[in-house]
Amino acid sequence: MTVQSSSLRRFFRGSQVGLFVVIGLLILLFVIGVSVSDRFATSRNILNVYEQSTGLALVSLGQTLAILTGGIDLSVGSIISLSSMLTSGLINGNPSMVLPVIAGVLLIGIVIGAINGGIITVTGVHPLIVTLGTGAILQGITLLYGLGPTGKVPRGFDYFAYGRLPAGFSVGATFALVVFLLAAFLLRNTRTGRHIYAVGDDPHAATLMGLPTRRVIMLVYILSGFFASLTAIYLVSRFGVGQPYTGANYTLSSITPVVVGGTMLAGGRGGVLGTLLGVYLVSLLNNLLNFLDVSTHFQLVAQGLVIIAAVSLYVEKRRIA
Amino acid sequence: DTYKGVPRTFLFNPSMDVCLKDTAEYKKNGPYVIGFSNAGLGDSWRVVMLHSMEKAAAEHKDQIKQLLITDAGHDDAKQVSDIQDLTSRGVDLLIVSANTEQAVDPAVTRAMEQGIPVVMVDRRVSSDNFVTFVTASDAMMGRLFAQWIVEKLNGKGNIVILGGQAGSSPNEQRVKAAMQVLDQYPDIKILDTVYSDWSPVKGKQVMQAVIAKYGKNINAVLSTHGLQTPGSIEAFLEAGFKPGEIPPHTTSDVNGPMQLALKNKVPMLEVGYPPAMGGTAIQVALNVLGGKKVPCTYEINAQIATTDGDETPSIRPDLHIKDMVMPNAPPDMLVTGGMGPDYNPSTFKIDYPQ
Amino acid sequence: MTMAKANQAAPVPRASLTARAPDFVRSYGIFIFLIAAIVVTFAISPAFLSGANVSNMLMQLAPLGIVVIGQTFVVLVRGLDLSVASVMATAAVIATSFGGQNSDAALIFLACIGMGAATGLANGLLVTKRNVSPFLATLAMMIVLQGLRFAATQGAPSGNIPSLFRQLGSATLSGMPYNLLVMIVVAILFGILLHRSAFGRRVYITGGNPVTARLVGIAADRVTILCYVICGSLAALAGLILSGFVGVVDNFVGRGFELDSIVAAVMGGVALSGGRGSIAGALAGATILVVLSNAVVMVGMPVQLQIIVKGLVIIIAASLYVRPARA
Amino acid sequence: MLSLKGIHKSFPGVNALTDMNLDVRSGEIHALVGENGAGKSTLTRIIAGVHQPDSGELSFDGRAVRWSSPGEAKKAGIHVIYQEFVLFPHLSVAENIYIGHERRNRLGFVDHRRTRRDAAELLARFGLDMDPAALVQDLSVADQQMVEIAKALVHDVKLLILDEPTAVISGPEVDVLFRRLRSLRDAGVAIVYISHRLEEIFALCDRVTVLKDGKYVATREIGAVNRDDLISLMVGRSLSDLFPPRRKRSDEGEVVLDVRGINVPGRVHDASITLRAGEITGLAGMVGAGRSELAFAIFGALKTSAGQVLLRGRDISNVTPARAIREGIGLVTEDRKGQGLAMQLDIAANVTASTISEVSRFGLIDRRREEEIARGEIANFRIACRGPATSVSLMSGGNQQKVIVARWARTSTEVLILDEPTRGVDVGAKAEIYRIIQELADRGIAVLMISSELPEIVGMSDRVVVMREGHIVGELSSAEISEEAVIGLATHQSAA
Ligand SMILES: Nc1ncnc2c1ncn2[C@@H]1O[C@H](COP(=O)(O)OP(=O)(O)OP(=O)(O)O)[C@@H](O)[C@H]1O
Ligand SMILES: Nc1ncnc2c1ncn2[C@@H]1O[C@H](COP(=O)(O)OP(=O)(O)OP(=O)(O)O)[C@@H](O)[C@H]1O
Ligand SMILES: [Mg+2]
Ligand SMILES: [Mg+2]
Repeated sequence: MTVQSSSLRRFFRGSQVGLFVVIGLLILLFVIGVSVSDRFATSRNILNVYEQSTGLALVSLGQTLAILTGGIDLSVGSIISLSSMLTSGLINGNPSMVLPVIAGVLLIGIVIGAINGGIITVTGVHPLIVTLGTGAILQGITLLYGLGPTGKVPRGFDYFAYGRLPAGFSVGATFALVVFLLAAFLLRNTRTGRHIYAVGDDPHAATLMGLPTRRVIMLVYILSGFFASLTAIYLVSRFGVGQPYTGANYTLSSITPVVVGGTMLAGGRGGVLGTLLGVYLVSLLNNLLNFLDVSTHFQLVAQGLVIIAAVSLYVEKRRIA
Repeated sequence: DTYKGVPRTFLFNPSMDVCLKDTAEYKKNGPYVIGFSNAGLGDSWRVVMLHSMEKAAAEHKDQIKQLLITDAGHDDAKQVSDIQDLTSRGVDLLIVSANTEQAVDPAVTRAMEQGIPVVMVDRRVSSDNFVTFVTASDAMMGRLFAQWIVEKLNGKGNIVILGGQAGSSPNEQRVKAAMQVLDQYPDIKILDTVYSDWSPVKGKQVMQAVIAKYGKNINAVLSTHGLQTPGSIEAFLEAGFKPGEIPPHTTSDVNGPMQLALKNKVPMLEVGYPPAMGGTAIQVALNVLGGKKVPCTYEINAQIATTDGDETPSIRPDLHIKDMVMPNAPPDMLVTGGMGPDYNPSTFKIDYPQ
Repeated sequence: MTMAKANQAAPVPRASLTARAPDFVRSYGIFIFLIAAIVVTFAISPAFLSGANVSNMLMQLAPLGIVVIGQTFVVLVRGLDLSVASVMATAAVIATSFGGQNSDAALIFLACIGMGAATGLANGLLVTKRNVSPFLATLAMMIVLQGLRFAATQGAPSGNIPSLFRQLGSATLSGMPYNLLVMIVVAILFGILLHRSAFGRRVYITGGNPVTARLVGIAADRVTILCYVICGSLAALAGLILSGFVGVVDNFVGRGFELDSIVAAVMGGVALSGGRGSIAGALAGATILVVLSNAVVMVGMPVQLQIIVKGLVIIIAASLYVRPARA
Repeated sequence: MLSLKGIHKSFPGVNALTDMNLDVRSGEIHALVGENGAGKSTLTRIIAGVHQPDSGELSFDGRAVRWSSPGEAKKAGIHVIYQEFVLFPHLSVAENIYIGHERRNRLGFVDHRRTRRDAAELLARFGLDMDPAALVQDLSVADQQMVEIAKALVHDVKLLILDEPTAVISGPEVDVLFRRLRSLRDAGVAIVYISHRLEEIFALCDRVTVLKDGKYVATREIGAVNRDDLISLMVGRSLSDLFPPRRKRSDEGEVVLDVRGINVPGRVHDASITLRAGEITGLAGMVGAGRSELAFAIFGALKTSAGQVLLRGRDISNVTPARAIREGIGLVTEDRKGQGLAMQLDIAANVTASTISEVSRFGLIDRRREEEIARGEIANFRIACRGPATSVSLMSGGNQQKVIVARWARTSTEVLILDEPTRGVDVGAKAEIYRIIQELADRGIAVLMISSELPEIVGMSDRVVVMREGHIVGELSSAEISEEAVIGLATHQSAA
């Protein structure tokens, strides 16, 4: 038997092909960039793009996990906003508070995620609706905490966002990269990782197989909450303060790289490496559009079209009729 | 007659110290590449501001090689990236309209540290790490709105605050300044603070509910901008208020509320927040690159107008709403843009150096 | 025949009352919930049920209701449409880009519906022919449409709305808003279409099981596309009506309607997994949202609590509908 | 090993089990039989912890237990092969086999290589030629069922329950399965075996428990009952003839459908077949032979790359299903839930699904007419239900099947294709479906009946066509039909 050809076919049918789609698009954008400006391909610009990807990367990682189980987390934006307010509000310029507050805020992300997961598993309401609801609740709580930018962080807190490692690699983006690689490894090589895929593929079957379906769902929302809080800490580092609407844009934008990277919204297929490339694609596209001098209006059109183009490449053939 | 209002310095001059900045270190030979990082578009005010900037750039083609414009879509993260990208593209000077005061601060500070002068327009960053700030004052708007209402009501009455978006900086700053004034008058009661998200539609919806609840007990509406004011006036009309019965409203810039005020005899105060500051920013930018001394803050005079007979001791504008309004123009038109009579934002096109 | 007794194979015992209770809650929970919300608010603030305020709420219900009806069609075929708000804003922009004369009304109406239908068609084609997930397809369309709108108006839409639409959007006939009449007509027409017509049946079968639909000879793709077209067209109609609510356009007329309409449909028992739900339920969901946003102002709740209450209500109302899946 | 006493379980509107008793010993294969909807699967799910009984006692391995989740029952050593697949289509065969019992290395990480190796070994023991790295969604249903069975053997089970495991597999696979089950029994495992194929019960099981209407009827040593006893225990009366009496046909009907050399890439190769009016043509073959694809291709649900389909001389190749239906062709698919029914709709809507425009006037559905039709079919097919407005999702498999057959019987005026029409259907219902098929043929419809059940093929067909690996390999005339002849053609190994 031609094991080779069949594994090749599998390779192209499986989640892996997503990576090639995105890599292809990345290369395409890069070529366009190089042809329009000689400042585009400078290491300075590319390292900037790398740095700019950090926030989206962190939040999309959690989102990927939720989507892999066939769910979605629309509360990430509000979690980010609340966490960012708490981070700078509680630290309030006091260096000795930095570590305890970071730990506390991450814990809050975890607790919120657990609440999301709990409501989803107990009520059976679709995650889209549940997280939309908790997102609203959290936004309200955020505004109770403060109506405007609150608190401040000590100097040096911006190291996460702006710090550069040797050779100019951004600290935050490199951290995100490492976390992604770790997540990819764990997803592939731990039981829980495999169970995430199984639950997303068929939650009913997963329950019948005795897999800890509820625990898995709890876990992904906990992680999604955790990474949203981590994103908030990053944003406070980048902005110097927490604000009540800081995360709002991330709710929908965190989904784009996931899907562009080949993870199916239906669950069970895809992976975090695709998401990482999706994040790079989004960052590079934004950067390129800034170089292209397209009118801002057409930038929106271009973004929409790139999304459509990317996901249209994942068409699955329908067997019957 | 003697002036009976509150001290004018308090009302009209938010920054009391006059300061000038030496910009010799930024002096450079032209023609220049100037970058503009815009917070976003989305309402007509911001469009007109952008157009006034393009117009000014077109008028200085000899000195400006390129005006590079990015749009952050009201997203802090994108604006920080935009500023980095503009820096990567090698601009000589950055004009920034910050989406939020604090979030964009580190990026602006970094640009300055790299030796790129930054001129803020419309919305500044929280630190002083920029060369100068071209603005009209949110705080002043808030104070004027509040003082006028207080005086209209003789220090006693119930008001409703119709805000923009809860938590957004222009709204919060205007409301905060207004509260400083209102807090001094114990007989002024705030019935409710509601939010329109800067939308006339939402403004009308919330005001309908507020009117249903308080009816004629509402003595004035403090609206933090003109975008939502027409929704409120419409809500009063629909609730059966006759012309002359609608309580005083505040507004700014937008044609529609002024049209409504004249038609329905609504006492009104307009404090402009002129989008023409976009063009001013270009002038200031050229001054900076020419090494000239510039003021630390470049305050554009706001046009202030009231409906006839609605002047108060503190607020006696030279301008009347009936002279400002453009009766046959569309209601969403901005009357404070300074773009000339033929200007239409939808069709505006100018050959600025791109 | 000797097998006469075979039809006793499965006994049909009478359902016990306790077994019925959850069914009852599932079928009428949303209405009970709605009534409870009204009673509580009325107790706190009697002005809530004043004629004027009821009229206000009805006027606010109409545009959302019309969008929700369209959204229901899409959700029934396992989709969802995030582009409705963008369609609404575009319709409002179109409404002002003619001369503002009543004589333009027909033209405006056709242009808007055409734009909505075209957007729906694009959504539908992406979803069926390219197999793009509805969430993403409509999200991308939302962005594209916004870009086109901005490009056309430079971001500053401007102009007058014909007084006919102003009437339609904000006038009342002795307390009964005209726009509500429009919504009622739309609800009846599309209610008949969905619940009584052959097309409606095809919608339910397609949503319930697209493979079965194709195998029983239903052009499932065409049905799905039509649902998106209906949704886009109704969103455009709603945008037109909403633009008449206040005579001023802004770029974001209808902002928030995309999520609100989905939430309303789900609260009203329309299943996101497709094939289940009704227009009456969905409208009840929309009514809850409108009553809620009015009630929180009437009881004088601070804005923060308003948002929190909305979130809670969404979750609670939606959980009334969850059916345990047959194992 | 397992003992149930006085188990009650009701669902909204249905008492699925009342006062149910069951005793299963280790080292026996215990058959569970009963009509569709008798409660066999419900019982299974209670034993496995999917449902909790409303009352009654469940004891396992000598202890009274009450599972709160399937996971708990699994941990205790109960494994179930459910009536519907419990597989993850986008995971590999190997991963499916070991899901929940992942092979791990010393560091505790999943060992993919070992997973594949062990899976390959296991599959080889079954004599299955399957790539352990293949995705389950790419397998035929038969192979999927074999994966299900293989899954049961990867860990120590004390109790193994199989709910109609042979519905989608045939000949050789069944033999493999039976051999495995016997050796498990000999190793002391308790096995519960559910099937509607009575011959399997007699071939495999040691004892049999009969259920009827959710109630316990009797438990017997297998040697102490014969087929007729069992049937009368199940249906409460005897059923002498499963198959309707063969009519003598005076002449050959005219050719209605002429399929000439059609090709479905990778699945069907150069297949030709003719169907005649009034004739039942059996299409036999091992599962996976490509019969369903041939049916889909005729029906227009799969594209053909070559060949022609002629209906009374007119070319209808590559039409849509909608057109095929208009031409009077019907197709009862093998996958009830996935392809046959709109589960959330009621009987009436499902029966008329393929003729919506027929029951509507001016585009509006005539609900009264529709219900009338449904009531007629309910009576005609003896569908057990509360009425035309019963949701099909609440019905048992056999009754669901009747709804589908009823639908297509109404619309097929020329050709009716039935793909495994009695899969998962109890004897009583089977007999009725056979009677209906015969009636339809008598009306002059050309019937193509795909089946993997040899007795059914032999008992019903006027003519048998046999497929193997996508090719039509032979045809047996009425006189030549016998189980041996069919098997011979279907399994004939090519020289290579
Ligand atoms: N989750 C459920 N909700 C409602 N009714 C159910 C549920 N599960 C089973 N039933 C009903 O319980 C009865 C017994 O069903 P069950 O599936 O156990 O029958 P079965 O003996 O396995 O039939 P078959 O031979 O067709 O598989 C049927 O009337 C069925 O409709
Ligand atoms: N590669 C595949 N991917 C998805 N589905 C498949 C695949 N191969 C077969 N199927 C489906 O599985 C079912 C059974 O097909 P199978 O390969 O067993 O052939 P068959 O001879 O048609 O089967 P049967 O004997 O059950 O009628 C059919 O519905 C078929 O369409
Ligand atoms: Mg069963
Ligand atoms: Mg088959």
